[in-house]
Amino acid sequence: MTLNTFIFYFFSALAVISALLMITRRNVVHSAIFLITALLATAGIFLQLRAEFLFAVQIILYVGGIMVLFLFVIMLVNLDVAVRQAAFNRQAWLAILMAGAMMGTVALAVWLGRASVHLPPVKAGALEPNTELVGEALFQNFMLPFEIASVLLLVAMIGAVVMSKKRI
Amino acid sequence: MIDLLIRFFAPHLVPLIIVLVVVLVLPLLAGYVVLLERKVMADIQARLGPMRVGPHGLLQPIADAVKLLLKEDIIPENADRFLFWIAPLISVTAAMVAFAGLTFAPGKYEFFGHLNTVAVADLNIGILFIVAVSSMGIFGIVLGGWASNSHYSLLGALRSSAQMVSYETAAGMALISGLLLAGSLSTRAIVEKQAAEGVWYVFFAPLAFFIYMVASIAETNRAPFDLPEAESELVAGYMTEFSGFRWALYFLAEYCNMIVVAGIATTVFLGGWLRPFEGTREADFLDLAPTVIFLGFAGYCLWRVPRQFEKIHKIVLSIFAGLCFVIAAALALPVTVQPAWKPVLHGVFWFLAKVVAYLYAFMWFRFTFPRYRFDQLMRLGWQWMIPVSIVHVMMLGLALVLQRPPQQGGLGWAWWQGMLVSTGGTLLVAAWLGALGERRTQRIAESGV
Amino acid sequence: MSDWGTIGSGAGVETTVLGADEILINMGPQHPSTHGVLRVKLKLDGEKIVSSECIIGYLHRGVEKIAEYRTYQQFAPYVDRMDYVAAVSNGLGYCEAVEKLLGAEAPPRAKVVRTILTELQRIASHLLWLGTHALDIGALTPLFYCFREREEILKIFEKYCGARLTTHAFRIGGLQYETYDGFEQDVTRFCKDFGGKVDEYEQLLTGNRIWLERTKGIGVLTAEQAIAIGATGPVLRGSGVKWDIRKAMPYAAYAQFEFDIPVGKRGDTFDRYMVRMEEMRQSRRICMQAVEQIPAGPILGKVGKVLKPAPGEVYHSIEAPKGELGYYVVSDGTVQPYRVRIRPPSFINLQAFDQMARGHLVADVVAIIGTLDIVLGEVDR
Amino acid sequence: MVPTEHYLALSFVLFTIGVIGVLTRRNVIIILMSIELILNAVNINLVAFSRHLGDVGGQVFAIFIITDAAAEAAVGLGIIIAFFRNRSTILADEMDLLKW
Repeated sequence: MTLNTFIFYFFSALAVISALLMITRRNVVHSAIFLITALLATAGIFLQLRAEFLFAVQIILYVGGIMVLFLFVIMLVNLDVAVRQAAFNRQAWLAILMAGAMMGTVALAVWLGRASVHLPPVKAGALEPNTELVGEALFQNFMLPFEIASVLLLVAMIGAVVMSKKRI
Repeated sequence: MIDLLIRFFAPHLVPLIIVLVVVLVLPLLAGYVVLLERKVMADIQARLGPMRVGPHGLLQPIADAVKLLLKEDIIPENADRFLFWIAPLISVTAAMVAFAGLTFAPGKYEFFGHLNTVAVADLNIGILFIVAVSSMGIFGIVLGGWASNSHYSLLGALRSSAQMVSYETAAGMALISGLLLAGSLSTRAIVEKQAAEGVWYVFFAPLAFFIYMVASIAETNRAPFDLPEAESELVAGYMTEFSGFRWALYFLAEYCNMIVVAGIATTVFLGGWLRPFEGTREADFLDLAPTVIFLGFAGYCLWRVPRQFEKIHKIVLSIFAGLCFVIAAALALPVTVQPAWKPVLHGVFWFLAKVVAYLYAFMWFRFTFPRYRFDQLMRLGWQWMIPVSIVHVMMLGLALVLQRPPQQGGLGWAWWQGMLVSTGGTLLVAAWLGALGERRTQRIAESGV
Repeated sequence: MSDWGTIGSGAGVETTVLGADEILINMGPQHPSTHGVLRVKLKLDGEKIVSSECIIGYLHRGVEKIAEYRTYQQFAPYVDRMDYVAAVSNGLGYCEAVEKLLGAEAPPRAKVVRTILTELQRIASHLLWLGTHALDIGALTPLFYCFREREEILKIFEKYCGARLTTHAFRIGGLQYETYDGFEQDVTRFCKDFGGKVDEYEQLLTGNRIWLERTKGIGVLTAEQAIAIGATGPVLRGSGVKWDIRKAMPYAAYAQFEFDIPVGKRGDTFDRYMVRMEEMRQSRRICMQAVEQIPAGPILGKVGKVLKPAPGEVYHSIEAPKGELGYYVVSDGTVQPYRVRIRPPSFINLQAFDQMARGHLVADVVAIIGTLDIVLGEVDR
Repeated sequence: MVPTEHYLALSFVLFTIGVIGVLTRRNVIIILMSIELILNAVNINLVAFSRHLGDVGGQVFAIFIITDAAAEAAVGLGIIIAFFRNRSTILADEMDLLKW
């Protein structure tokens, strides 16, 4: 029971609990807060997996960028009435049932086929200088996807701006 | 059981101690930075500043802290209690956790069987970690404004977070220029690279330092950009509804952010713990500078002691004088006896000296510049600061390529030639952007708003 | 000439129903930067001001009605309470108006001393304007510099007539008190280093990019609009109209001294700022000249204790720091005036607020109120 | 060393919670947030396998997923704002008109 495994179980428990709380809260801002805690917990797990660069990117991009965007929109779309309305739609129970069934079949399939998967033994400490390695990979063998991603972001920016302008 | 605990915590004991030191010293340091700011403000405005609490107002921060603790803590009616309680906490934790990445002094020291640097943690993603954690501070502000359930606090909160988000990009780009030179993210490695180079990066990329300073002022909501709480109808922006200790937390968060931002600037641009002219032997007399400064403080305090009116002021002032003497002695010891401790003490002194100098520039701007209007502030951020900082990164890349030795495809230029190219190119683009902006405002003025 | 009709009518908030997303917000009457109890109703489209309306009257004390039940001497202290920032020039205007009504004339010594005190009061009023105007726009330091100089002037007033703010320095027919010995030295000492001080303020503000961006092109008032509204003083001169009562209809001892009238070009906040700064320098120049030429002689004309002017009316106006301050005094032969109508420059300059504020952002309202330099005591009377 | 199966289990649970969130909630913003959660669960998987196989490709792909999530969130919120301005509602089951 080293510190390392303790961290993993702590963060995964935190992530699951806050994810559950996120989808059950009536107040939208509270669920946004719990999503932020879930994302921070996953960032902790990335750290535990020795992926520091991803830890930083997750916090800067996901939590510092996207969630701020979410909070801005929640505050602009300041609907107090939403809090009093029913949070779950009519087919809530049916949806949970269906989701449970789907997840059950996937879990069953993985459980049955676990013998056939031959995962090579874990190579310890293979990704030590994490940031340098990620940087090299990103700019050497993943050059094309990197450019496509930047074009994607550009398109998304323009789309978001055009859509939320009052008078185009 | 005990040795299990010790074995379990052994590798992390020194960082824990440093965390304790940082978390305890920070509020005190922030308090005295507030006093320094009020004294400098008074000096610039031809008046005296706080003189009543303690000699020359030296006990003012303690008085402020006690007052804020005892003040009534009002929660606005049907405000969101959970958010109202957690928002200041997010702000303060974000500001304090950001200290983990900073390195205060050189070298590694062996304690409890583990090598530790003089920093909370020797992260190899130092600067990235600090930027990431301090960008969490935005949530404290946004949620604070939302939770206080008043239209104007929400408006103030949205404005200050929009400002922080947009100036973070410019600050990030300016930092990238610094990191391009250093080639590593870890704060310790950056300063060691500057020591090896013998030249601080502020001389390599002065424009990046300038952009970073302006962006960091805007990011901490201060000086000419402290618009959200200064707007006529926004009164105190997101902080309006907070009172007592909660407000003190926001206040502490703002000053910790200032110290963090100053720490980053010192590490990346002003050569962290390096003494000016670290390499050259002739400038070794500078080693005595810390002791001389503190002896000066102590002398001045002693000289003022007889002039104090109340007896208690005399006692407090002499205690301060004694404190300065002790520090002066501590700093003088290594210069003469040269134990292993010298780098740590002197390193921390020079680091704090540069941080205080940087904060002095913050205060100086605050009292001499009027305030930007919000749209001018955003226009400056997006249409001038960010493009110029991106162009500077490109120009610096070009300069670094030119500085490479000929066999690696460069022209083997010296560092200052590279600096001239990068600064000159960026200034050209900046001037062109400025002229573009000027012409645009002209057109708007003519066509009538 | 643009259509005169529309210029005046814009003041009221259109009674039409608010546009889809326009909101109506209230600034004042208790507000950090409305220079007193002024309430401004702003109709906003997002951040831009669609139209605005100034609600005044919170400081109305019915000064003009009181005048009908006071003798001419008894009403003099009330006049100081109107524009409490420039009490001395209020007193000068009233005393000269009544002297005109009586047909009496203040002795030359009194005239010169009156001119010196009025010019010092103009500097003090402009200093207070500069301090608060810069503070509203965010520059914290000029306020303390301005108040340091203003303190010197108030000390001179206190030595001369015992009061700093509402001085009641003059009497109908001349002066009450002889100038204290050392008056000339104090004034010369103040004037000597004041020139450098004005340059110090300019150093802080005029070259400052942020100050230029916050004031250039803000609150533009063209010359025609200014004339149509009847704006006077620095607001009128800022729009390029060269009109100053001290030159046009010289009173007191202004004819003896030469000074020039600063005039702006575009009529925006920056031009009015430059006009007022230049006016401070000119006032200093007048004081320097006047202090050397104080003639000897009596300080009070032959006016007698009981003032019973012949029935008739008179209108006399002077150049107060805010603009043309006029007194229309009607006497019915008794000791009490039948009617004293006061033309308050701030009240009339305030009418320009709606035109100036249209299209600007809410943050500029603060700058526009500052540049109009209004004092609510004078607006509400 | 935590075995990789635990990470898979964790991401599986988070994925399920995300799907349930998408299907049951009425407020479109919560649905968007649940999609963010699903993308996040996928990221955990990727990084776990990247550490397991010692190949940095997994982490790089996780970064691409984060950029994609950012783009998707920006456009999604843009749609919500546009929709809210016209219909002043953000409840999924009230968006039942194909053309208004």
